[in-house]
Amino acid sequence: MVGSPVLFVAIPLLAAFIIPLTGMIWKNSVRIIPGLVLAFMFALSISLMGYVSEHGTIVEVIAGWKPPIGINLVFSPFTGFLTMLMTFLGFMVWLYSYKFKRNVDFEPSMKYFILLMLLVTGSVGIVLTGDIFNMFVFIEIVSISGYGLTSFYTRRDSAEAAFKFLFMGAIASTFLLIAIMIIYSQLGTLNIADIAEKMPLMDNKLKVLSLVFFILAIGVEAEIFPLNGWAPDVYTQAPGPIGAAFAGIVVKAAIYASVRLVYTMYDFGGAFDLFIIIGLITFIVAETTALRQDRLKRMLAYSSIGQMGLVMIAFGIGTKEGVYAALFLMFNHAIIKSLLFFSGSYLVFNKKNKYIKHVNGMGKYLPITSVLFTIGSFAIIGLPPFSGFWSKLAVLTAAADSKMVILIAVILIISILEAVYYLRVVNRIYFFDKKEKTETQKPSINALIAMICLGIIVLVIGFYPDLISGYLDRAATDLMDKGNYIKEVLTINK
Amino acid sequence: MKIAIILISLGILGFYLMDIFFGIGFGVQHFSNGVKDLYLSNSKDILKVSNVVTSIVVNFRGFDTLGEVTVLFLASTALGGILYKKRHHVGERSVLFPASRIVMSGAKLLFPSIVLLGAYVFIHGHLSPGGGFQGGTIIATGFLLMLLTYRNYSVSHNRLVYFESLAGILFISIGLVGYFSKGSFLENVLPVGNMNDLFSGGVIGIIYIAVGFKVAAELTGIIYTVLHEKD
Amino acid sequence: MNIIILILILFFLGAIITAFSGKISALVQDILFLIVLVVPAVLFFTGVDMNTESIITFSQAQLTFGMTPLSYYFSLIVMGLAVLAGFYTVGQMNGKKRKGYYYLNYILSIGAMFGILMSKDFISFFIFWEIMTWASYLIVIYNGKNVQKIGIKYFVMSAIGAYAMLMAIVLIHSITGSFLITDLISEYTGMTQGMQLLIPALLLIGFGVKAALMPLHIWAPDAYSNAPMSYTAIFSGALSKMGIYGMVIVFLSLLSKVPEGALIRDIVAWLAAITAAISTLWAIKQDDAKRLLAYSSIGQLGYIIIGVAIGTPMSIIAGLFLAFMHGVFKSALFMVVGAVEKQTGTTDLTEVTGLIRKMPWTFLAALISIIALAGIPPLGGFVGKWMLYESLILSDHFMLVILVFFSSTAAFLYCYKILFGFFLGQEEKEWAHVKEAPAIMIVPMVILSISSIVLGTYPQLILKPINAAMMSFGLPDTYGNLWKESILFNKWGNQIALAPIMYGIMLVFVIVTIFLFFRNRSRTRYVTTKDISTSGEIIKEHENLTFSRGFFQPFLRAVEPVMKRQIDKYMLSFAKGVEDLFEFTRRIYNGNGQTYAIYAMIFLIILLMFGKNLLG
Amino acid sequence: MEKYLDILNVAIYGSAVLLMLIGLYGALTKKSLIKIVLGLSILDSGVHLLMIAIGYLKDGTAPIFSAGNEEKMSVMVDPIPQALVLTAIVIGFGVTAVAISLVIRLYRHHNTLRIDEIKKLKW
Repeated sequence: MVGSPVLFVAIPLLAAFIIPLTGMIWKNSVRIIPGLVLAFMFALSISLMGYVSEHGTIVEVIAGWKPPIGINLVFSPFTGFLTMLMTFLGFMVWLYSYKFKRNVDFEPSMKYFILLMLLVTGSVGIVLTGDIFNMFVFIEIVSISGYGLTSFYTRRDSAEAAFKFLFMGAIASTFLLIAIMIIYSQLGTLNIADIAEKMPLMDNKLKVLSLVFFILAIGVEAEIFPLNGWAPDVYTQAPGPIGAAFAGIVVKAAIYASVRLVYTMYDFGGAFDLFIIIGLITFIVAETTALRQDRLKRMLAYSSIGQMGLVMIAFGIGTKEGVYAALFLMFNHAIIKSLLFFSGSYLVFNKKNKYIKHVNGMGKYLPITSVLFTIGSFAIIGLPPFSGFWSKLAVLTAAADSKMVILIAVILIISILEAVYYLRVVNRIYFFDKKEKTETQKPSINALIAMICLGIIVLVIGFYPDLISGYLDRAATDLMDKGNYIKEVLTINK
Repeated sequence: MKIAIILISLGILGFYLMDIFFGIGFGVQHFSNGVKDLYLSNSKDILKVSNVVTSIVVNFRGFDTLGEVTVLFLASTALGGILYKKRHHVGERSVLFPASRIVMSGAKLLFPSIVLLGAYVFIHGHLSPGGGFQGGTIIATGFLLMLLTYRNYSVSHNRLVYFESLAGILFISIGLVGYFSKGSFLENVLPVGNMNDLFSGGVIGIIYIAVGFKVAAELTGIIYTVLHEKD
Repeated sequence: MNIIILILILFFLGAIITAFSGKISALVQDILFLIVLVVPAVLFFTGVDMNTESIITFSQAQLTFGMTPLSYYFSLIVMGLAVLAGFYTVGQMNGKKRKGYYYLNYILSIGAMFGILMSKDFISFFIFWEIMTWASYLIVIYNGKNVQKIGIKYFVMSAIGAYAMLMAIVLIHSITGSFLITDLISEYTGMTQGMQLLIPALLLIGFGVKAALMPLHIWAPDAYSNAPMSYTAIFSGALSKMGIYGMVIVFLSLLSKVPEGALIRDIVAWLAAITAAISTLWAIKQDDAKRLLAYSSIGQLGYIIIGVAIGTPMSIIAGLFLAFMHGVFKSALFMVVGAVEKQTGTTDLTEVTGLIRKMPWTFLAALISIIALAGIPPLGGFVGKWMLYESLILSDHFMLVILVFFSSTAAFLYCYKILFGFFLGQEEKEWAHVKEAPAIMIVPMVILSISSIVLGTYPQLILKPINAAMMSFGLPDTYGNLWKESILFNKWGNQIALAPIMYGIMLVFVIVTIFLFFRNRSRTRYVTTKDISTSGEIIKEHENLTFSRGFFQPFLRAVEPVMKRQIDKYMLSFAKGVEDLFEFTRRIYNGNGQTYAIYAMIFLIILLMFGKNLLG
Repeated sequence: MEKYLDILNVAIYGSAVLLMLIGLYGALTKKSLIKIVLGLSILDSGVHLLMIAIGYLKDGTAPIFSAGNEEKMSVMVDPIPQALVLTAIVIGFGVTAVAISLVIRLYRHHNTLRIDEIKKLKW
């Protein structure tokens, strides 16, 4: 083994504590060290994925105590895949924002990068941890760095968005604690595998109610329908790359948490139906709301919420194909939505309120950015040969295999709306005349590299989906096999 | 109307919560093979730490504590970011009146003993109730007292950063030492000593001291930042 | 490397290279564009046969490529038109903006059509279908006019069709466990009755959109007329045929096998007949040549669909034959309109007049194509229409015959209108400067017109591949016995060549022409068009005597009630209503953080109260 | 004995739940941002109380071994909720600190503390 999952948490935290010191000596270090750390995390995740695919799941215990006693980190094909995705995106976000707002002073930029790094770390922690309370701690790490990052720009209305986020987040964390305590009071353990094993012992009523609290608490971060009022505001007001980080990293972690609950911890068949219902409502409301947006980032935000609804639906199908499709969707959504946020922020750079009409005629001024935005739009609509098509196909195939004909119809009808609002923007980029004479900002070279990387991934996966389908397949198998998870965590010999 | 909806939903929520917790019952243990007994016995037999809560916080669930420390660090970082102003905007501290002489003298008198108490609490965290968080908070209240009392009492920002960072680095370094020497993050690498001794529990004491310093520095930093906020 | 894959790669790489080669020089770009169109066509006709098959395996799906007789037939249309329209395009696009963009999407859509035809499984079929859709969408909005309205309308309708098809595809996969078209065909009869109806219906919606079948046609007039004419030739000539191609598969290999299929076939046939009739009326009403031809295309596609849907061997021959012919003459007509547009700057029939002397070749192409379109004997359209009528009558679809006959006759009206509007009538000063279009645009038109004549004379040139295609669907070998099938052929002997009669007619025609020419040569004089239309009165400047204004008013007044109800308007108002509804849903997010928290509480309460029922 | 337990039941859990409801009520109905933050803190305290209460064992002692009670493991109250509540309190503090700083920012930006007047971002 080349490394250990615990380094995903230890190294970034170490770096976060070191950065304030090195920043006093060498100012650029506050920007470079986070990048190095994120690159290290990505490399580590790749090397561990290689190990995992040969030797099976890594269960790493903390402080030398075997699972139920100690906290453990589980690096399985499933969690490893998400880790890889998140760290990659984290690195991309760093790369994109390396020269971001150079005019901002030293101290905020230090805070920005520390918060960004810990946002990624927290999300990775949520995914890797095998302990329910530890998950709560990581969720809070993610939330607090999220609040900080959202209100990074002092001149925008960002504090308002952050406060809404905090309001919801605080309520959510309260109910998360209640749910954890209900489970603890009944089973006397906090380890997910242990809980899953003992779950049949629990009183049915308490089981239902605790799951309800869990859904409320995690649903806030997962942006499910009535709990996602904060999300569009945050996406709009946070710096552009942070929108991508939220869509690509934080939400993924929250979805992971809810999936882990339903697939591993609880043994309700009905929970899958709940997933489908919630996902469907979220999908419909978000996509219909996105149709009438007049601000670009808000539109992207609602679209992102809608896609998460689709992911929930795919997980709710409950078969291996469904999980495969959901993971594929998560992957695609992370890449594509980041691409859209990255390129979209340059299209409406420095514009007040970021109206969609500001993109008019940008195709002439920012050709590469516009092309990338177009590729992203086409991909997220699900047009072949871009990557979005394969995931949409996977979702529909999975739904069809479970005989959910009406579900397919609804997904497809709503997808048409999605196509409409994205194409409206693309049409504006190329076929409308730019009215006002405001200056446009050319993307800096690092931002361009990040966008092009993502664009290439979209194209490559579109032409050759098998590049990741092996990972997805193993991940789906891993998630479906609940017994194996319990066995691997509880019988680790250390 | 809105209030009515809220009240009704709160009523229903309250009913369900009471229902749940009455069902659970007070002072009853529902599980037989939980981790509680394992913690108690391991703490006594292996770690030789008398305060089981401390051994849980620092060792068994030390990862939580690392996260917790990070949350505090994040809070102070985020706070700094949120309330950031360019240097020349920094205003006076918003203490309206200077305190009376009695308060000033009393504060001066109390401050060292408060810090000492805090230090005592976190150093003895593994023996008696208390620990790094509690001690750190106590120290921070000492600084709060000074900041409230003296209009121009200032804490060196850089010094806070040093404490904060070094304490954090110490925590993680101990963890990494455990990882590299024993193969598990935060694993105890020092001899555990005898129960109820000051030098018992291996790295637990050191970690709690680091936590204490870190919490004290961070809370002081947070208080300092907020107090310096003025329109 | 398999040759089909090679051709596809050539198309797609070539498209991208062509798009960017504009940076080097415009000439290089044009040449590259033609190379990318011609080389695959040559490769295809020399290298591909029925045995070539290649499989690309993905974990999710297996893409199988190969050729069937049917797809060979349609490839003839696509490849031929693509090359001809390609040359025309080079002429038309000369000096226009965004050439790279246009060439890219042109080649992409051709490649996608080729891909559709070569697909043996539904996934690659759908992939290329969608590539074709967005490539053509990007061309439809190429002009930048009414982008948000026309473009989005086209895309939404296409998406409805494509998603209906996708739904059918995943349903098929869930039942048969495979995406192969042959697997669907073999397992179709064993499905439940609901699926037996649902799957073809969904597929037909998908194909019907591209073939502009009645309630799904609303995108077509706008999209056809908004795209540059050089692409509309492809759009109407080849791209719409993809819908026909799919329909042939659905009708012949699925619906003909189950008794319930008759219902869907009748519905589609009736819809197609109504499409033909109403769009013909609409075509008559148009004053813009592009829109006129767009409606005319919809009507013609209606005939083709009727032929395919009825499903007797002869009607299928008729439909497929008409599909080819429509590709030939309608492309030529769109090219004519494009040439006129390029030279005069407008396509308004009431403005442009008297071009006959200025653009003689264009006129010739228009004349021949219109004769073919109207179905007048010596040309190709006649053969197809004859067989269609005959098959309808023989299969007792008398009401359909009446409708088709009506629209076919009414088609004469708009045929005349376009011929007269552009080329005849008085010569106005405004158009005195107009010259003939460049040769590169003329040649494709003329080639197409000549092929109309040839195909009218030697229909077996394409009846052979049609017959091969039909035999592959298990229909009897009609080619050898064709003279028994249709009166048209068996009256004239046991071979299909209508050549002797045609040559006879032509010979007489030519002789008479020569005779008249020589006899009257000495008396030839230049007649200004004003002379004939004023009866000696002196015309004032403001009086427009082209007659192309307000053509056929009495007729249109008579059919007014039929045309009042436009599906287009209903659909648009529906779309608007939906959008207004969504305007309401976004009010949920009212901006107050506290309200969001209250939503959360209500959500919690609902889950608490009903969670037990749901989770069980 | 049952009755005694019941009274404690009501007293401890009831007060914890009541604290939570008060906190929620404040957070959901009060218009002032400061009061909302206060409400959230009260909500937090209620949960912390609940957590501690769940760990209690009847007639239990503190989970600290001293020279005399090394064998009395079975009567010790559950130490885990206490450890958890420590973490939860610190996290709650962090959130409150961030919330307060956001309130300060909002006041600076909008010159008001009424939440229903701070809704520039909507729809």
